[in-house]
Amino acid sequence: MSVAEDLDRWLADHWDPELGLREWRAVLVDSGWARPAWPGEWWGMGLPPADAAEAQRVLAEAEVVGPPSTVAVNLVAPTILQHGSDLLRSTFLRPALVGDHAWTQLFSEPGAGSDLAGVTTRAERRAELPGDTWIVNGHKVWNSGAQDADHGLLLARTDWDVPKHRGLTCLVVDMRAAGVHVRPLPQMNGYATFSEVVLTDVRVPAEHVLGEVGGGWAVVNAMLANERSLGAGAGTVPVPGNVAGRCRREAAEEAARAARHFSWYPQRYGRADLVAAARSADPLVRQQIARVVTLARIAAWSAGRARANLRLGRVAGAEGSLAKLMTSELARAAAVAHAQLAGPDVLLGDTLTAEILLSVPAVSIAGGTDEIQKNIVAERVLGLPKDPTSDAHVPFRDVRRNGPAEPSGAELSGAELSGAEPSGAGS
Amino acid sequence: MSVAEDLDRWLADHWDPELGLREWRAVLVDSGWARPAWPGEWWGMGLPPADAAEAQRVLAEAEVVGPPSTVAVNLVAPTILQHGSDLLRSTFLRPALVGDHAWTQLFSEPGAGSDLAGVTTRAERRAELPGDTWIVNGHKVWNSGAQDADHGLLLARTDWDVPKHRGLTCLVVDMRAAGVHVRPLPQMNGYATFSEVVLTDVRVPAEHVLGEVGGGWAVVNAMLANERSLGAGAGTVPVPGNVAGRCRREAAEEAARAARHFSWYPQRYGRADLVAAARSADPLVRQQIARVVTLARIAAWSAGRARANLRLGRVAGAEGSLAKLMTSELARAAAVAHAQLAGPDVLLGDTLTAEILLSVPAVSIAGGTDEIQKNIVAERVLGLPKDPTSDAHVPFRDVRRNGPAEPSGAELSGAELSGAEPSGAGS
Amino acid sequence: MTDPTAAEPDFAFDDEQLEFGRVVRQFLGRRSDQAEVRRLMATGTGHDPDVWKALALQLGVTGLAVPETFGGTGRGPLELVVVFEEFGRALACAPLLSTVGMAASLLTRLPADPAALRYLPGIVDGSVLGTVALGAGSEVDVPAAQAERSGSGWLLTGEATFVVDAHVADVVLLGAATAAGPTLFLAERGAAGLGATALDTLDPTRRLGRLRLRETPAAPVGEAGGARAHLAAVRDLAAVYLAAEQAGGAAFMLETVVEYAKHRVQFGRAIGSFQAVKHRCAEMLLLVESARSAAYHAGRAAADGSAELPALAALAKAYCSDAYVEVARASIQLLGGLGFTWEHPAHLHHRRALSSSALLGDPNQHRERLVRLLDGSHTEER
Amino acid sequence: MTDPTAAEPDFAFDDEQLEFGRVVRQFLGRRSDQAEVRRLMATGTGHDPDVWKALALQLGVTGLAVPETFGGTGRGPLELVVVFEEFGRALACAPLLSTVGMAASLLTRLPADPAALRYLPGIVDGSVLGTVALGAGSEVDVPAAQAERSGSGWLLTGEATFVVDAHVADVVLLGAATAAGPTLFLAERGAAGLGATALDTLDPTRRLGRLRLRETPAAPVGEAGGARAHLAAVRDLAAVYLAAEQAGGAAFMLETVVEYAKHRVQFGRAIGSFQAVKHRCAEMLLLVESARSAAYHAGRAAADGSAELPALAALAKAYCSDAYVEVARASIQLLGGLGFTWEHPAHLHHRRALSSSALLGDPNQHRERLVRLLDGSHTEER
Repeated sequence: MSVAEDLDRWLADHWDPELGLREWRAVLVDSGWARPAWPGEWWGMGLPPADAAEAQRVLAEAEVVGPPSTVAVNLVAPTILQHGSDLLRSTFLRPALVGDHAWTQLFSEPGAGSDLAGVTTRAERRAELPGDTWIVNGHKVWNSGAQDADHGLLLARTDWDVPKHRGLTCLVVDMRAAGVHVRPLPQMNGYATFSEVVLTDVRVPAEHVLGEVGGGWAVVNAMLANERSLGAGAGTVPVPGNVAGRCRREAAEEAARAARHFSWYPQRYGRADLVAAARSADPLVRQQIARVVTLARIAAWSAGRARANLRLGRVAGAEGSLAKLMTSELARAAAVAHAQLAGPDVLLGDTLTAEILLSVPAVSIAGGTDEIQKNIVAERVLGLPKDPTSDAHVPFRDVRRNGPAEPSGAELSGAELSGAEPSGAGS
Repeated sequence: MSVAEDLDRWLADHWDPELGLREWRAVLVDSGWARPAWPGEWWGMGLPPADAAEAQRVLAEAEVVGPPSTVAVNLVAPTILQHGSDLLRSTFLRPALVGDHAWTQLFSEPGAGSDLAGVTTRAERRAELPGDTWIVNGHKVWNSGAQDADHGLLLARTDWDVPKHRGLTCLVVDMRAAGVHVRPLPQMNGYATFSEVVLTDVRVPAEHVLGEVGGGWAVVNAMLANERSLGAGAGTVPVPGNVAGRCRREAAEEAARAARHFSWYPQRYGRADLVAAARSADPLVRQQIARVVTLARIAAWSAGRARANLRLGRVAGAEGSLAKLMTSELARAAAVAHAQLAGPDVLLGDTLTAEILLSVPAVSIAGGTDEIQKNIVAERVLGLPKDPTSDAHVPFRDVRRNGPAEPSGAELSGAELSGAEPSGAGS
Repeated sequence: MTDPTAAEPDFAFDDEQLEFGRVVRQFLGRRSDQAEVRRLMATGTGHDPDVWKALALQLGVTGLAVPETFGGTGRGPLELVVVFEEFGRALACAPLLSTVGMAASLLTRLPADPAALRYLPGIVDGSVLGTVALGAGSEVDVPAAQAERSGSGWLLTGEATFVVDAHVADVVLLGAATAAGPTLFLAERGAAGLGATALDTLDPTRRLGRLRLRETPAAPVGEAGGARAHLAAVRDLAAVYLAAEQAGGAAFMLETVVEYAKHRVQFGRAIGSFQAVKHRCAEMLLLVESARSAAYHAGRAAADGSAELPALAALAKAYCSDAYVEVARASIQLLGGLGFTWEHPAHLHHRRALSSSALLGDPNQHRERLVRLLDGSHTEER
Repeated sequence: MTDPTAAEPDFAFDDEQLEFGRVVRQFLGRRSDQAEVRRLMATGTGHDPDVWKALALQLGVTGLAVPETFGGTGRGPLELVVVFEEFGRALACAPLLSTVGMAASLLTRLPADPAALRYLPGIVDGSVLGTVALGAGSEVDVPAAQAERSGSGWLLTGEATFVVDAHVADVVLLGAATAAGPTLFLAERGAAGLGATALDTLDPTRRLGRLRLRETPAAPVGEAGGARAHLAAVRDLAAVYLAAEQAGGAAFMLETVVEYAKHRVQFGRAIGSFQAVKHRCAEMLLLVESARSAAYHAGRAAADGSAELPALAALAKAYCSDAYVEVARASIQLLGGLGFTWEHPAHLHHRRALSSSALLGDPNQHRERLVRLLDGSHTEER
């Protein structure tokens, strides 16, 4: 019997759009159909990827509500599954999938943006404390959803005597613990999607280390890879908009709550769709419309070419970085077009044009600046030599870095500004 | 009696436009009026700068023929006066001013362009040879006027065991000596203004060292400073175009001969004058015309602002480098305008537009690339830190460099591409 | 203007002008620091009347280009260029552009008109704020209203938008259609049927408003049918002042970023030692110094009463607009996440840059004007 | 074309197409290396007839988009995109654009016309060269001549310029005015009154000529009054092929510069380790890969007979023109003095880039066409 037939039969027996959201998700998750590619012992069914994709398709077609599209589900859960101890898996996977736990990333710091491996949040092990405990002190920024989060995935320095990438450890922090202070960090466009988080003598039990002590960089890279692969189209069952049933309605409400801080996300890409639909009699503006349409089409084609080549088993270069550079260029060009199309109305503050103009600068900073992407492209695709100076091979203690005396908020950089976004909020 | 009255009287006694050019120049040079600011013992009169400028003005107004505007007169002679031994001064100053000797710079090499202090032409002292002799071996490029030159001012490495700037020496090379091989180096625009010069076991007498052994970098910098100050308006008496008299006619012919390889020089700046005079009904082309006019006006204003501030005794930054960057930007914008103005005729090869398009690329390379200028501006004006890697403090022998095995002409870079130009050829 | 390579006299500010700039900078540093800008931009009026009074009485900023007859010092547009550059650096919230750059400029052109004597002294002593309805484009907006005779006076009906500081102006100057052609009129705050609403603007440090006139009593100013030439002249002056303000804002952002790049460490090095940062800063300096050259020389043309003023005003406004926008954009990029916060001043300059670029005509419009003036084919309004 | 974010099927060349590209590259490496390009560009005909024969007979390049009926393989435009990209890399001197990109494309559109049967087999076997007088702009040049009846035939009088390979074409196709409207005609080399002069061109690796017709006997081709649609279709195809050629030239320059930057040492380091060089190369790669995407997808539209072809041809020609010019310019800059020599291939690509950008319409014209096609307000010629 095929996977689709299996699932159809199971849905016929269990799926009821009138169930409560939490109730239904518990049924789905416990059945294994929420993550059929995961191992059977961890809320999965151990299906091969093709079968899992087929199941995904069946669920999508039937508009069955799945796990929420959150940092917890999309980023944290796969990382815990891959790197976590059985204790962490049994503690955190199910609540994430069901939607009971919200998570935030605690990676970037005021002094460590582009240079994420340079974080200086300090975690010290105190085996003498009850239950073998880590004490954490530091300052994190660009944490999306930190206000509402139950748990945070923290990148901290645990060894200062080894090179920077080797002294890092990932810890799971209880965001309600004593010493965790969350402060919203409003952006230039008036939204406060992100927070900064100050950690003062926060206690973390030793069993909440994710991965190896000193192996935090590998965990973070795995997580960022999950984030990138999401961009390539993976994801959860979409939440339908206007369909019937209590379960779907509650899921839509949940998604809307999660998206309220992210409504500007499409605008940061420049809204090329609006430019392409715009008309102008001004030949200069028409040129700009043409440029935007050109870049938008090419961006889509290049992404498609990368996907097609990947499917044909051809070695990938740094398509992600090239695509990101193209996204930046497109967003900038689109912002110019919007300003030109608006004419004097660009002077107004409460317009979609204004939101676009004030959001586009994020796209060439967040998730790795354009400058970092160019380094990656030049070194990994073109094979140009790395910068001969590097702090990657000396003990971190000896690396020059930003002083701890710097004022709060005055030394931020945006490696993590992108964070995770609810599906549908980005484009 | 004022300088002007003195000179007027002298001119009344000696100046005759019907004299032969060489004959007149000998009279002028020997009188001291050709270089009145130079010391009395070296064909000058030891006048203060203001008086010398006044004399210059008088000569210019009377359209009196002066020394030629050549590499020899504008660049080499002041350097020899400043750094040369009395032997070099007595041997070379007068023939340069009179116009008997032509000179070329032998600085850049295939492997040392932007990094001029990295030259590897080798000069070895052989005190045992007759007359205490240096033996020179190496390969120079971007030598303007080398075919016609009598002498070359050579930058060579004489000590490989000290840091790069300290092992260099300037030598005066007889371009007719055995082992000097000059080959024209045609450029992309079809002209062959420059040559490459291969030196094989060329003998240079020890007394032809200019400046100190190991002090070549200072000499070259003094010379390049002379080159830059020329750009600020110093120079010799202009050669009149259509005036009467054998002397002036011969001077004009001499200048025309010297200029024949340089007729493309104005084109490399983009000929903004032609763009400003052009008309177009196409709004896109009109925008480009406006951009060119804007950049041209601003370039002139900024240069004037720098001069005015200098006169007011205000500290100068790197105005020369900023001006050079502006010149590049203007030239590029003008080239775009010319191509747009030409329409399909840009496809033709024998047009002024074509010469502009094929000459403009020189302006952002020659005399220090745009990239080098940006380093200078950022470090000297803005005070940004230097690149932490530097080869300036280790023995040159240990510095990684381009191999000597590289083929002729295949490893050039253009620090010296500008060279000196006859006055009036540039703009 | 036909030969851009023709020699022009070298120009730089003299020591007195530079010193005046320093005085203004110090004043603004004391009275209009970043915290104060943040405070004022959230208030209703958008400026501090006490600071304005001090600027008028202590520094004489309001009377710099007003003849002594009317209480000013008659120094002229170049000194105002110095002031606007400083105001641009500080993002100072004050009715400088409207009252001094526009209203005083216009009234000063009409020394024989009773309005000059009536209002200029008040503008100079800081007690009167004014504005001119120029419209948002590069071509002046005339007529903005219809004028009809009513007894011995006139009643105006119409609407004008994007009027700088309309919400606080005591006197409003605008062009209105009459039988003799577009004529200048002056309406006082509080006149019947005159409404001024502040717009929600992209740039919270400069207020723009919409004027509505419904049979509003207004006094004719200057010759009948003469509005166009006066408004065009004020548009040129205001464009020059805006250009200077833009140059100042760009210079401030560059300095901020350079300071940051010297001290911000990533990968064990000051980020300013990376060529990507270094070269971008060098490019920004070229933009800043070029913007200054453009604004200063346009100011010189204004001070000299040069026939080139319209062309140079267009040139300067186009160049300085692009330069400020580019410098603001590049600054945010180099500041990274910090530049994207509400807390950092970068976004206020970004907002100002985008807005100033559109105000009084965008760069494309001004470049087109410049070429038309070069052509001689442009029927200028004067 | 209205929603640029709409999903399209992913596309990449299949293994067979890539392998064919490698075969062409190897062939050109053997038969058209840089020394050979230098030699040919100085000859009168500007190409090597033996190489052309080999391209036709060994590689089948001439018949790729010609149906089997006429001796071709009927593979289609996408395979030609592959070939043009390789020709662009090598700057191969050959009548590919004129004979295959234009003349064969045009005759293939008219399979029922006697001209197709008469000339296509010769084009395919390399014995006949052809061209189409399209004009130099983005809008096709019709009519290029006046046609008059003479007995049972026609005589053409007129002039067409910037005709690719006019000096060697055995057959020339052009539009001429008739009572029925602009109609396609074909004139043979050597016909009475037909003169073709080669122009002195910026790009010595591609020949352009001026055609003069003085009562030249010519045969009508296709339906009377049908010239415009056919010529516009050929213009679109030729623009796509040019775009592919531009992408290839840009890719070659980038590879050359990257190789140089890896090995050229200044200041004790490979210059490719300096961010200024590194980032510029990354920007060039983005241009090259984007140009490829544009050319490939325009080629796919041509292969599919998509209604989007005119828009995508305009898009690709505009983007690839700018990309190639920018890459050539940046390459010369990064090569320094070496890039300014006659000896280095950079300047030949610079010349080709500047010329190809203007040929068949410059980027501004194509962007305007693209927007008109988006608008639906453009009366396309078909």
